[in-house]
Amino acid sequence: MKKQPLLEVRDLKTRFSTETGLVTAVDGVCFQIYSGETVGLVGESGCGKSVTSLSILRLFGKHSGTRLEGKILFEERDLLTVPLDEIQTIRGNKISMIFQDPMTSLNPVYTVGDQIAESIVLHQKLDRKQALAKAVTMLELVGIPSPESRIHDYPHQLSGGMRQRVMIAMGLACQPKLLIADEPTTALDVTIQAQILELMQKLQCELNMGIILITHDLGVVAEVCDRVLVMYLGQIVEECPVEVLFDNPLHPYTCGLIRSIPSMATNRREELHVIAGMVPSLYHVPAGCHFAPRCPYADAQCGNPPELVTIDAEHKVRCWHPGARASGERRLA
Amino acid sequence: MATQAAPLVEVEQLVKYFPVSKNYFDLRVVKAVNRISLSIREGETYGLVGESGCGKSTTGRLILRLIEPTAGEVRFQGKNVLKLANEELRKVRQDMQIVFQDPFSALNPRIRVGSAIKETMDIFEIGPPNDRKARTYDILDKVGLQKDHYDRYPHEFSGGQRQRVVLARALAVGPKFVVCDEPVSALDVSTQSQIINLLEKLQRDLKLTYLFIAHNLSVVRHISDRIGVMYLGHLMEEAATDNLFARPLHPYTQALLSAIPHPNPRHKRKRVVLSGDVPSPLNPPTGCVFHTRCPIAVGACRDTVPVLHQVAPGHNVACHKVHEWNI
Amino acid sequence: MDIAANAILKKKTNFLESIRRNIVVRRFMSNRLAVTGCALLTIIFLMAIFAPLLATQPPLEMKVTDRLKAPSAAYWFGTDEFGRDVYSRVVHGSRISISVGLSVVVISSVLGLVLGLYSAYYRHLDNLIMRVVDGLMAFPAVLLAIAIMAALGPKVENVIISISVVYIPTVARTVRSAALVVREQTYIEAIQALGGKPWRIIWRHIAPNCMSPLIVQATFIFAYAVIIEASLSFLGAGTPPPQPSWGNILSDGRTLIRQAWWIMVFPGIAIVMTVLGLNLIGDGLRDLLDPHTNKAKS
Amino acid sequence: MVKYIFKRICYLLPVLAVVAIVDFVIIHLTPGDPAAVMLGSDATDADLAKLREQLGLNLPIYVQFGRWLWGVLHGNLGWSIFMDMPVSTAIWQHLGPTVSLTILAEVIAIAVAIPLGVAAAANRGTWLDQLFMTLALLGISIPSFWIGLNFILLFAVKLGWFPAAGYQPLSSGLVNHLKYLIMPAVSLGIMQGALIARMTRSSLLEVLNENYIRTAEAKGLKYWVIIFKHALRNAFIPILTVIGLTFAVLIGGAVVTETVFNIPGIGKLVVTAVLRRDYAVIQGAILMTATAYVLINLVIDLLYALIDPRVRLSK
Repeated sequence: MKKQPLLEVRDLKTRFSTETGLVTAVDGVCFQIYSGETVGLVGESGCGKSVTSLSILRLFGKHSGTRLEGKILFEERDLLTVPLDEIQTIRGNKISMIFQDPMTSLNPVYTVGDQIAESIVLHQKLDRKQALAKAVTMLELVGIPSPESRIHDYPHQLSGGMRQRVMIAMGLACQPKLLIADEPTTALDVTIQAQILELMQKLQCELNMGIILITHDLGVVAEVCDRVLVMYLGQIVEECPVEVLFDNPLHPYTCGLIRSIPSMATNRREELHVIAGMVPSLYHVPAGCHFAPRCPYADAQCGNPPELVTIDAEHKVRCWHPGARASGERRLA
Repeated sequence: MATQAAPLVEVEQLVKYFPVSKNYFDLRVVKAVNRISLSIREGETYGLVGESGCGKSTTGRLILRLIEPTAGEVRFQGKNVLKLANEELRKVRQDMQIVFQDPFSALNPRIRVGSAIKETMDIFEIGPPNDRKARTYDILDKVGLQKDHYDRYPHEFSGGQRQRVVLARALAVGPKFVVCDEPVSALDVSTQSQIINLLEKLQRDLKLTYLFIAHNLSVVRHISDRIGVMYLGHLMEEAATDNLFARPLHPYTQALLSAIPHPNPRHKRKRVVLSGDVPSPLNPPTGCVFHTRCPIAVGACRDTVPVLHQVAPGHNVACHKVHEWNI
Repeated sequence: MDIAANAILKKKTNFLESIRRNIVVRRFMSNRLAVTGCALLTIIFLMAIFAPLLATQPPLEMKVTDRLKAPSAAYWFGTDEFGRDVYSRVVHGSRISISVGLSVVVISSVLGLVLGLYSAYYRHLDNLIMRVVDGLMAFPAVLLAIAIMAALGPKVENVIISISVVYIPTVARTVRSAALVVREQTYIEAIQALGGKPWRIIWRHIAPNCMSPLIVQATFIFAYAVIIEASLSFLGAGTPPPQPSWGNILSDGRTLIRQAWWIMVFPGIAIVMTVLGLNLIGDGLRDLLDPHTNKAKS
Repeated sequence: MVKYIFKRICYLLPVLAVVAIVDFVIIHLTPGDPAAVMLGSDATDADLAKLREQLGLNLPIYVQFGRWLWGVLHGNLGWSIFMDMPVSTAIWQHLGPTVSLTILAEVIAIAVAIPLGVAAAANRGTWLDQLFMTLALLGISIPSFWIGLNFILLFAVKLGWFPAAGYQPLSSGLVNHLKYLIMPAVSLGIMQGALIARMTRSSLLEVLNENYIRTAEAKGLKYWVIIFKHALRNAFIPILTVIGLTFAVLIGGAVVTETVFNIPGIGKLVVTAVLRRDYAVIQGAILMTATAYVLINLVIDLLYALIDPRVRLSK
């Protein structure tokens, strides 16, 4: 299905200037997103998944010392080089973003209706009354009961689940082509999370939009995503369809990650698998393969940095010994 | 499974109402915990799960008497903790410890890690003062930290290491019963498995009994022997872990288990998605508090509060419809 | 009592320890403004300590022949209407300002700390102490100080007392808000769970973590105290003349503003140098010690 | 909402009680016999006895407090011996100049400080930010009375634009009134403005770090729309608080400025009363200013409800 990708990221590098010099949070990330597809961006905290998503829309604030390199192609334009006012026409209109903590992501002093109508007025040039009417339909679309009255509510009057629905309504108000969701359900309870995930899947089919879902919960990935990118210390270490990820993970870090999570499938009697050591800080990133110091199969070759190699049609891995298995290690059921 | 030892901790009809506001005229209360009864045998890990606001953390703190309950009894080794006076209370306090969720705010940033652990020994005068430092080294080693960590400050540790220090501080006084209040929720996946394995090792080595409070069901399933499911201050269902996951009887438990994202894409199964939000504990629904969201609610559910009764060996449920629907 | 003593000692070593460690001191030194603040303040402190050596003439000696002389080689800052050397009086005046400032900082910090901590820890005390604090803060500093001076009579000690009374509530309020944040931390609940006694919780766990906002506040209070002392003396209700204080030199300068501008200008410059130095250090300390304040360079 | 107002007023009563007690206690701290101090050493015993009787000084302290408080509640602040008039009328006569001085100074301060603080925060880290904040730092480091003296030296003595001192009431024409008030108001407003500017910058910077600002940016809003529409309204709550709290600094500054510029306001009244040991006037004036401060802060608390729906809709 070699159709035109919705978004293509080529060799994205994001660096922050801190007191002790330049820190590379995202180190050469490449991937494509196709419309109608949900791609999971998975990794532990500090691996750069959120920074990658923020780099797409250049949401680093006016005075932060961040430097972006590489290319992000969207509708034949490179988002990293287009002038600021042009990217502002894309933000919330063609690409929109929702965030993790519903409690603090809505402005407490404006009603929910105003905040949704704001982007409609901005991007679709409707007047305030028409925009509010459209906001009501959006609230209905995301499943909020009695939307006509909810329009006039303030964020502090709504529960966490409701606020996340408002965030989604705000994001989809202008029918964007791509939705970036940064850990949308992490702060929610498991039953509310199920509702929100189901809602996102329903809306994706209706609007045929691409979704980048950033999460650290592999269960959520299995439920919702079609393809998965596993990130470690600023680099993509494995990319594959979601079934392949759980059937035949190749990168040692991905295997370790999957087997160290207690889940319905793991046996309660056994000890959980543990990835040795700790995630190193961004100030002293190991040379060569970033995972080498913690990898049980590391050898001399891992001293020089591996490339993201394509194993088969849709499976890429950044490792000199992909699929390495210690003898007797069984694969996940 | 733990042998039939006498229950170490017994909780009878525990109730806790919090006043909504400080002034006296406002009598509205938040019904945080409503007549919870449970018992934990020695060496057992009792998992307490439920969504946020269901009162599981409050229950944990009530058992340790960190907050005074409105009514009910907590018996530790047969003695009612709520009636104990200072000296006896101090002894019981030494046997019951707590481990908290957020490793970043569980340690005083201005005090060295070693002296924080030694401080617990100072408070309970464990052993002669001069060899408390040696004991601290021993405890540090038990939780997987080195000697030279003694003089470091908390900001020099990662989340996982800090949680080990918090554990060391709780174990420094040789407790029998430890309440773990969401000990791994704030940790990353890789450090999470390290701490869970450590908790299980310490339980075996030091014969500890855990009350493990968490909202992540997969973690609770892995570590607990028995699990209690709470909703809006009520204990809905209680059973051995395997029975609960094999045959959940209460509709809320079924919805809760079906909502857990299963890390295997081929594992598609019927999803019970609850509608609406958790009602506010300020004015909970009458009768069974779950009836407003329960797919099988009937008239009786609205009128009378279901009592937690035994439906199968070691399997209690608080639901009117259970007996004729599931068995 | 020895436990509390070594707890305080411990707190001291913790505190000195953090100063000694280089990253903290290095970061403070990298802040150019803070360093200039320190420079200004050391000049004033040296002036206060070595006043007799630095002054060219005894401050109170009147030379009627040299009345109202403009600044010259002999009289660097000129002379006032009684022929007294303004430069020497300004130098000696620094003693008053520094001593008043320091004592006000010490008194208001210690009492404010105790009031703030105990009102944050004991809820029932909180209402009582906070109402008294609100009541005291309702009085403008200068007015309250004047009233106390009028009652107690014009002595430097009374100036210190009246300015301290004005700033105890401010410190109490700062410490209370910091202590309330610390009190909600889990490590406080942990110590309570261990059955730690209140004094241990307050002095070993809450107080050390309230030091940063207190130190920053104390620096600003030192600056305000210098201004208020000068205002009081200027109004004639502060340090009694003929003892030289920047305030009463300024007050002499006011009446002779047309003939002798220098009497009014130089003590003013001394006040600004001191207060500016203290404010610079206060800002530097705030950026250093309060983690969540956002620095200029994000 | 009404409950919020009622609650704020209930907080007020104990504070006013403390104000009254502190005000009463200060005056009665005088060591020795207040009557002798007031009448001076050459007064005869008979005069002393009559004065003590008149002021009721020989009654137990709480009875004196009770009678004084009762009088205050009826607007009778006592009798001033030196001015031979009721204290309340003395205060009333001196109220005009202080009110117009403080209002003009506060207006100047806010008009300068808010834009300065917002511009500094919006251009955080640039030279503009450093420039404005150095100015604000100077502003809080220079005492207002010294600025006043320099203004007199420069504008009155050297340039002669403005009168060196004195006061013309509003009734004598606005231009004339302002001519006398410009220098004192600006010198008083500078320190006040500097305090407010620093607070505006830090509270705006804190708001700009909130998540909902990043959401607004992700919606594609322009930078200045985010600053003025989303950020400033949230930052206004702490700014209002500072304006309320620094009102005490303003009144304090007014006292000194009035002495510098010879403006017959409350400040001047208190200073002369202090030098003459006229306790009744000191007591009355200070009570009046403190009460004004408390009422102003009540008004500011009520303003919160306009800005913050969480306060307005609190049950």
